[in-house]
Amino acid sequence: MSYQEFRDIFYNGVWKQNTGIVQLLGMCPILAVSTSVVNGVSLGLATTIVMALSGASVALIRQLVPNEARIPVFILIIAVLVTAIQYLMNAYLYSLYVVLGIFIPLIVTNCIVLARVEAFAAKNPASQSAFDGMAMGLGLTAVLAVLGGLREIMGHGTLLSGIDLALGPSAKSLVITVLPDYHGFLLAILPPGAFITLGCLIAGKNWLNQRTESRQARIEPVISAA
Amino acid sequence: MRRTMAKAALMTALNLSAFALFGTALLAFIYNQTHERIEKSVEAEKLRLISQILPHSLYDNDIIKDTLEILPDPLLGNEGKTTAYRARLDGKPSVVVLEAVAPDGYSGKIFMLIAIRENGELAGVRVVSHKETPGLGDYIDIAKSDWIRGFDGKSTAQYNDQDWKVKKDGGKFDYMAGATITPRAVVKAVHKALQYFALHRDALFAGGIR
Amino acid sequence: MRKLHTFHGGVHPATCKTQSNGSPIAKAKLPSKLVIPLRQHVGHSARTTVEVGERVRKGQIIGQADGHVSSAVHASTSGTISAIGMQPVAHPSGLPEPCITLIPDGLDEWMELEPCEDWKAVPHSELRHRLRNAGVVGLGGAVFPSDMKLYAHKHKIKTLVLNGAECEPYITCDDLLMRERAEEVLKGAELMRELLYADEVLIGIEDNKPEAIAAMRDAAGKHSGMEVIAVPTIYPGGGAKQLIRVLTGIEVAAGVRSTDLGVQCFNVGTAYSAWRAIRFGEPLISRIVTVTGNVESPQNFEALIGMPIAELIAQAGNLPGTTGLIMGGPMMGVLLPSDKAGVVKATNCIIAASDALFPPPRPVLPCIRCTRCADACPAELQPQDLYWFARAKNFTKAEEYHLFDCIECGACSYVCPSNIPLVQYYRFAKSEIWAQQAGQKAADAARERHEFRESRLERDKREKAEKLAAKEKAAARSEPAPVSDKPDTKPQDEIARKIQAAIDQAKAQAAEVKPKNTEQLTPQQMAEIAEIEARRARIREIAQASTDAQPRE
Amino acid sequence: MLFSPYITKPDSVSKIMLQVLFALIPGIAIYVWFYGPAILVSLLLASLTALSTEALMLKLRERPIAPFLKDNSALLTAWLLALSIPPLAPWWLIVVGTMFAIAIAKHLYGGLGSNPFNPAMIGYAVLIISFPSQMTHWLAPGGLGSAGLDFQSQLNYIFRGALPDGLTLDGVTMATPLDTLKTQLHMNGQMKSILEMPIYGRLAGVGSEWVSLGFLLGGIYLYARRIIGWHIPAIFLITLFAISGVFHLMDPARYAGPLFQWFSGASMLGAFFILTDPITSPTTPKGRMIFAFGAAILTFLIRVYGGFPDGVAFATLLMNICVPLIDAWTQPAVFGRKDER
Amino acid sequence: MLSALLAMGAIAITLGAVLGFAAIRFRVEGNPLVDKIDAVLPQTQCGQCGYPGCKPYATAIAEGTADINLCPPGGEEGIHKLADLLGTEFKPFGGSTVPKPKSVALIDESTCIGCTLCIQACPVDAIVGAAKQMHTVIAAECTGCELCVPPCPVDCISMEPIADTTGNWKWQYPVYAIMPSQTAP
Repeated sequence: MSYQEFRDIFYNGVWKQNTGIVQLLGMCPILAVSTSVVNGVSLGLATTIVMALSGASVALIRQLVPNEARIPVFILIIAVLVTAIQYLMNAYLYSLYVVLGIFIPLIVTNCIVLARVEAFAAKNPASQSAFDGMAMGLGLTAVLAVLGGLREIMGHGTLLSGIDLALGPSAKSLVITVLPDYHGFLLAILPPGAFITLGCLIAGKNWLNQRTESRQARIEPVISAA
Repeated sequence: MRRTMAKAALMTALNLSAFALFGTALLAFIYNQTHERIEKSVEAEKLRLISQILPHSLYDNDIIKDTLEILPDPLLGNEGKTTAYRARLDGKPSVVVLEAVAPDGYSGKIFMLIAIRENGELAGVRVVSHKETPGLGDYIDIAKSDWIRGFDGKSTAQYNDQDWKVKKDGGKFDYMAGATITPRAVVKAVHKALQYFALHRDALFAGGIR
Repeated sequence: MRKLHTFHGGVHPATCKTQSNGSPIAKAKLPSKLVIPLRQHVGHSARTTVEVGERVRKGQIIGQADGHVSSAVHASTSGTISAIGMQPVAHPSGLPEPCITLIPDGLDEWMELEPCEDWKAVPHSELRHRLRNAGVVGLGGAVFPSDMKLYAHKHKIKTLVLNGAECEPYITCDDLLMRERAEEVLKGAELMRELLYADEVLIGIEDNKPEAIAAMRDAAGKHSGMEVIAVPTIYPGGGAKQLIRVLTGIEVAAGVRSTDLGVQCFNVGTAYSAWRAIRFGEPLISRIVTVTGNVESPQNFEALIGMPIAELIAQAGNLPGTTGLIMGGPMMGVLLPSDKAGVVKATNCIIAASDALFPPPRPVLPCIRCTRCADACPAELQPQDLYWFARAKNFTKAEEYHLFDCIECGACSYVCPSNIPLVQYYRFAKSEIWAQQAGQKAADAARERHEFRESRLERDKREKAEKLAAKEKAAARSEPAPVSDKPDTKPQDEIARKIQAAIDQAKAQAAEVKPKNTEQLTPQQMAEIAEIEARRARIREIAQASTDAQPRE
Repeated sequence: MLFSPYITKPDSVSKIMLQVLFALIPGIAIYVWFYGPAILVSLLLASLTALSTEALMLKLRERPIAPFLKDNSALLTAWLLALSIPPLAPWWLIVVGTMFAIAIAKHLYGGLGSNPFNPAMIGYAVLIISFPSQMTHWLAPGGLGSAGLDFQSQLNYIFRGALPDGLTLDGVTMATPLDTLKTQLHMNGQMKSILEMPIYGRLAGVGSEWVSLGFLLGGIYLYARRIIGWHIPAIFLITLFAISGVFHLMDPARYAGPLFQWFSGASMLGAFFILTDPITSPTTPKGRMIFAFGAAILTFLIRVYGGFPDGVAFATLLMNICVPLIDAWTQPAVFGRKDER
Repeated sequence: MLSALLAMGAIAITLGAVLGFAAIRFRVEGNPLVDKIDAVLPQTQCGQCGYPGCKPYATAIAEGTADINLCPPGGEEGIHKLADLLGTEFKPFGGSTVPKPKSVALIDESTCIGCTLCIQACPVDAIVGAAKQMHTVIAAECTGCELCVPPCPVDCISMEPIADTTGNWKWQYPVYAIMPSQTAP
């Protein structure tokens, strides 16, 4: 329960094992809902909540579940959480619910949720598991935000459009028009645009990693020589 | 061996069902807590769409309740039963909202809501869903362009049959260069809906059409 | 007129043959020394039969065929053996191989030869034996021992194909041989036909050698069942598989013996050498070598095996601007790492390369899958795919796409618009696969041996325990078991003491200046010791060579 | 000089690509004759964009620039793309398309030789998906539009988006004959009366049919020079002819005849220049035939039932995906192993 | 509400029973992965990995108790193969394990005292000889494991690297300059 432990979990979830651009899990919602920042972040946060809660629940009950019923029980827990969130969104964030539509129930089948539950929550205590789920979810949300932002700017020339769906009509003033009089680059909004942009994001991350690696490699001998 | 197998099966079954029952109970509880609110949200959404083409000043009745079932009609292009919403002001009929389908969009059907005042004038038209080429035919959507507002206030009295066409075909309606099929379909469908209204006007506001 | 078949692909590089085929075969002058590799053929290296300092006469065996697939090596002239050891040879690696260095005495004194007038009376097995002892191997480049190829096993050989196509540019040694010694070539063919019981002899010569065709046709008139056939000039029409295909329509796949399909193929030069070996008893101590390219007077030499290539080039006249020496033709030849190496039985041509003749390669671009290579490939492979697999080191896939059917003719590289060294990739992939297979075989053998050892130890332990149990049982029956375990420890002490003594003795021995007790040894023992010494020396030498070789990589 | 063979045929990627560019010239010349010189502006713009994008990408990828710029492959991509989009398109359209084709469709996949999709067609697909309206304004051939545009006005429109006073875009442009046919059929027009419209000529569209003939000529030149094989163009055209012929015979009122399919749209350009791109087409003879067959069927289906004006580009891209599979399935028997399968 | 509970409960009981039954009925015995790993290992049986032979090491890898980078005779190539097989990432050799050139043992026959200790150490029976007789290594069978070196009381065994010969020489991977102007002198 040390600070270092939580820091490692956070770093792992948000950057090192990022679900969106490293593990490439749950591609279907990532590609489908990342047409705008608001859509992406909304689904990302919904997934984060599910992941944190499912992590905690599974960690709590892991001793009670026999091995052969492990996966059905985990899925059951995730499905219950997702359905609960779906009801709540339907009731309180109806317009956003309409936009995200099918992708909310699809969180159940988002393999990243089950993957983390299997890989982490089934072996760790509840607080760590909840934190891991949250970190992973935030990593996913971050990717969805960047992806959605890029696609929105390229496709529509705006940012945060549709924020009124989440925060109410008064938030409409938050919408930023990045490129006025923009023709719109439709490809960015369409599924191929999602693939291409995600590919560029992955490339960008790999490039960053390589750069830090080569930098470290360059520094090390100097240190050892000194 | 057989014993352990049966035992393992029983244990797993009990475990799984315990979780299932707990989960189901939890969900049932949440559902009970939220379903009223969900129904309200659904209604509000419908109302929101209708209210876009139906100014609040024009009615004081509960239009969600004051509905009428419409049977398939070639003039409306609907293939199944649809609902017409009737707006009344001080008990007098003011506007009817019809659901119409333009079957000949560039890539499939275009679903619309058409609000017609009792005098035959269009109060407003909105496209509910369509599959037109993005960026090309989708300017019929209010989210993309104001083109659809061009119908506001038009009626068969104002424009004769020849005028209910896009300008390229000699009519009065604008269109965006390069994409004429979509507006053609929409104009045609609106025109037909007005014709339908003219035929069934009284029935629409009264009991119903058989 | 015989109906000729065609093979897929092929290319038409400039033939460049007129430079060297204008003058008759010249006899190369006796060189200052001869470097004769012990392995100039496919198979096992020959075993040395001479010692340093020994005088040998021309034609004397200096290396005896060793093993099933092997061939003898002879002194190319009379002289003294000056060295036996590792020397650079005509091999692309530049690695040394065991060679015998012979300093000619200038007398060129033949040993007694055993001519054979009536070879038809000699049994076939004896003829084959003589060919093996005469060191006759395929002179077309494959250098497979000919005696082995002249045995039909149980197959009925219908056609003996004599390969005079000589499709590689620049090379004219077979052309000149056929022009000047057609009669003896055909007598050799007659001998081969006899050994193979073949029905017909088809001699394929590319139609750009009209003089050779005429000479051979003239000579063939005296033999029955021999036909000289002009085949279209196309590279690699002189490849054995391709020539067999053109003349008979039969396709011999990789890994298939042509005798299984009723055909056998020999180079015209081999036929000539076989004839000389049987009729006159002359071993294969010289061959015709085309020396061309960047030299003063390109021509064909009859050169002694072992003649240093530098001296051969000098006899044709060195020219400035030579950038390297190619053994073989420009399509399949080997760039020689050293001109010190001697002419071997496979040396059909030496080209002095210059930038004017062979411009440096143009920049390599990525493959654009244009399939010009596939159109040119005589083996009907998909070189672009093989290249891709070889480059990605995906060897399983390369094998699946029939990498080993590639004959490395170079037609694909020749036509490649991206200038990719395709053949080099195939060679790389092939040698990697061979190494892998060898490694796998060794690992399997090691596993098997290890498992056998484990089971043996297990068995020994069990047997020992059983024996002990039986003993104890017997002891228990007769008398009480001994209480102390002293008898067990004593022998162990004894053993340790003995070992220590032996160690001391060995150390003392090792410290002594004269390490070996060389007195009172039988000659046999001495020979054994010498052999052990030689083996050790060789291993050290190999080890040394490899450590020397390390920095090169 | 390190490995055998030490001699090579004096052939190069650069020369092959140059021949293909050369073979495009008759078609381009006819294009200019009918539609004015606007296409030359597109070609120039595309070429410049392609070369500079190529250089930039090579630099980013730390590859030598000169040998790759000289291979002419970027130029070929640029020309094919420029020929597939309306000449009177705003300048940024061709620039965006070419940049996408070179940077993303070619270099992100590994550059020359590694791109699975035809870069020019990717560029086209991106443009038609993203800017459908701009992509449907084709210049009317000389004498057909309500007014002709001189070169100055064409340039003015391309770079500044301004048309001379009193002219609308609809006046000087029109949909392609293929597109018009589809639209008219959609509007319940009759095939016979549609084909009597002034934009239809002897074989297909006025002007465009001659451009197609020009590309056919170039294609025959390429075949004569053995730059391309016969398999892809022949099978593509024959299949397209056959399938459109069958449909035409079944219902002449709804399906145009095979010659119309041949000489309208990008059929000829596709058959000889686009589908034959060696990098993105199969390498085995049988594979090439399957590839061309599939492309023809898809082209026809997209033209008749699809939502886009022409089908060649998408048919090409869809068949490009299948190339590795086709190649793996159609490996020819090798020398001496013909009875093994 | 009640119907939902009943339905879910019934489904869960049935599926749970099936699962419990299947878990016992289809249990997999043994581990085929061990053989696959063993096939990749070089079979030198040298024990440098800390396990008494290749098979025990393979078992340890399969169980997840050993790292894949402990086999010096397999070289980096071997680690790559193991990483591919197990779907893990490549790891460079650990601190103490360093790959060496492939070698064979050579017994200096003049010093050998015939103590048979090396014969007992050889895991593949590649040393022949009898007590008080000179021993020799069958080079073709020697895996270069070096296990015979430490037991020798007179230090007469040395490891000789296998040299490059024309027999085991390999064609190199073609390396060429894309831009000759940069590399040509």
